[in-house]
Amino acid sequence: MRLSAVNLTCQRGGREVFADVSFSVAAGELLAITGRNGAGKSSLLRIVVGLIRIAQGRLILEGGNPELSIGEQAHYLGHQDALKPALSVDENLRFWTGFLGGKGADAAQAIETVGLRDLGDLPAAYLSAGQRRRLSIARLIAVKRPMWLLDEPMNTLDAAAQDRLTALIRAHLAEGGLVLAATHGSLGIAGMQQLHLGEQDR
Amino acid sequence: MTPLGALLIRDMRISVRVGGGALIGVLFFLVVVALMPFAIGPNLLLLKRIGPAILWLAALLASLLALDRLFAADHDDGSLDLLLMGRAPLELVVATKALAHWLTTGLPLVIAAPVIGLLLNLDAADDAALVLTLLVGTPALTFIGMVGAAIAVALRRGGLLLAVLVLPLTVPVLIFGVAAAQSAFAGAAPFGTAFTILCALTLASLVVGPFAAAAALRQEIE
Amino acid sequence: MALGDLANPSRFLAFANRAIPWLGGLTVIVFAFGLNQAMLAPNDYQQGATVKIMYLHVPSAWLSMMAWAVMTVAALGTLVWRHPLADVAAKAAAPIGGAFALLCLITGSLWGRPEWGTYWVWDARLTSELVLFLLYLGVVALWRTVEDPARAARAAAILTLVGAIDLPIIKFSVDWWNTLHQGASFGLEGSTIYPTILFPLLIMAAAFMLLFATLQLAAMRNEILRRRVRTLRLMRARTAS
Amino acid sequence: MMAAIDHLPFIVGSYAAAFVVIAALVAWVTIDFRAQRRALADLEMHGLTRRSAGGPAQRSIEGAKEKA
Repeated sequence: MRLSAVNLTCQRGGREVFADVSFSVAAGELLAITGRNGAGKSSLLRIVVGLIRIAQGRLILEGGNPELSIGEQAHYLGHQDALKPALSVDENLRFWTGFLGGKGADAAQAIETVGLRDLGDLPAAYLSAGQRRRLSIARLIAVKRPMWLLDEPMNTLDAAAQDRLTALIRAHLAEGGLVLAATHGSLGIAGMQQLHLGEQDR
Repeated sequence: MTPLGALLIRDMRISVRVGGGALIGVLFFLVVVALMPFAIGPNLLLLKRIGPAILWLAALLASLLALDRLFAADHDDGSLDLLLMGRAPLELVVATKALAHWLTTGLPLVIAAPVIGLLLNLDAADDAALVLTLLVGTPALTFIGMVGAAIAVALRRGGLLLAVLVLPLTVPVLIFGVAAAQSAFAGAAPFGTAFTILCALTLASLVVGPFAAAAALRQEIE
Repeated sequence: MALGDLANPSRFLAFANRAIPWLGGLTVIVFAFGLNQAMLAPNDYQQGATVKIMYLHVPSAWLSMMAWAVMTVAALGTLVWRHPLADVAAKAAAPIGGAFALLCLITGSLWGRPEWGTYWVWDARLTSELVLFLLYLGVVALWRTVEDPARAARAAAILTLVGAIDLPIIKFSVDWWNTLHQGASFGLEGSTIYPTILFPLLIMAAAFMLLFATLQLAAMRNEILRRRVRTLRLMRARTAS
Repeated sequence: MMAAIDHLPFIVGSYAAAFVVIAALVAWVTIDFRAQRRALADLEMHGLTRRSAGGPAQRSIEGAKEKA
């Protein structure tokens, strides 16, 4: 599996966010997208999953399921956690697992992996920001999808949870997954590709 | 569990939990109907004559005012992005959300209508006709209103805009819903004709609504 | 923060645990006596046997108003003294008061049906009761909409106080509106109340009062427990890694 | 006497309605009480395994503090 972008240009509200961005990521590889605020890191991820229309350029996925769009084969972890405060931790994850086509047993396993098993019956409203983030990460494990698109995944996580996420990303890569991550800091993963957005001449 | 089944259960669950507002629509319906006689006067014959019209107007307002959070809530917490990325067609996703909304907001109105009809001196036959028209007509209101909810999804004053956008579109439903409900006792127009047209309007909205709403969401999400 | 305030919910819980069975038992006994008296009471010469509905209708009406009074006092407790028990009392009273208002409306229309030939006329008293019922539903809806109990309590307290000021005005307006439209001047209180009818009525009123007290205590106990559950759950989420 | 028979359904209906409303209130209070007690027992179980220090008395005071 290989995901490539050729001369992608993104426009939002008539303003050009970035232009002529190209990259190529193969199975088992991680692409770290860096750049200052507003350089278009989030926009690039949203273009890839199909939430923003491509202004110019192309996205090519080789070796995926040709009947599905890229977004349908990818997990997107955005800034927001997509959790409903009125539902319990279990109910939240079970819903996304069911909606994204996974099995209930995997949801239970995923809750365990992110260390929220004890809180399963609590409403999501009671969780701290870090706990909410972990619950949202559990979605990535509960349903298998080959591509992970992570927007500042380490935000709000404490050191232990960051280590755990790094391990999860490593495991995903080892299984032949493919990761695109917008990030400020290091993800602690060796051999990652880097894509720097904006002001490349400076 | 199928993706759409999971979505239906989740949406219904949220609306009956604290902060969900499943019953606020019925409460609004009741308050509006109860206020009418203060403006019109307590003349029972008059109330009986215009009762179906009052109940239909109240049901229209109640089902539309509750709609503004239909997509906005999912937009605000990022759920909408993921709903758009699911493998289920977006048209079916929005139709499922509208169905869940109707089951928790529209159906209670239909169930409450005969009791509230008592306040306006409707008798059993009027009540039956009214319930039937509401049962058939309120899904049309939800599915037409859903388009407005999708268009106003990212706007701050979405609720008001929704009403302004959608109320004119509901004119045909209101005309034939009230006509069918009133013809049951006034004999103005045959019940069958108006009721058949009402059914046709509902079927049309069930088809058009999801496509329009899905298209609007795809535009708005950017 | 006074020590008494801290201990109060716990002490109240102990008191409620002991009081509820006794109050419940007493309620049943007084109800049995009241119902017995009501059945034995003579019929009204004008209204016939339907006057027996009065033994339910009038106490429900009294209680529906009393519950708002309880909520008003509790609202002052919430806003002025910030007493947690006041929040609890206000929240517990709303659905109970609403239920009694509903009962008053149901019995009122069943009583009116033989007189008026229809279940509902926009009679001044019934209409005021209907508005009161709607206000109760609004308060209950407000409690159900705000998750944080302290915030919900303050919002509900303000609504309750405004309602308490507005209720007499509503009553006055509805009376005025009703006399303006000459049509519906029936009124349920046609006959003078004789002692033979008054005595069972007072017993039934006492029974309803006891019922309210029991339900109120039990609902407050539930609410205290519910808040404790909430607090413990929040703590659990906080202490978990 | 004729009147009494005529209106009997309304009288019976009123008393039945009163019974239903009161029964519903009692059921609500009872079921809610059971649910809250079960939730508390659940939490005690969790709490005792993790924080053996604070007994029930300690917790109830914290509960009150949260409310105040």
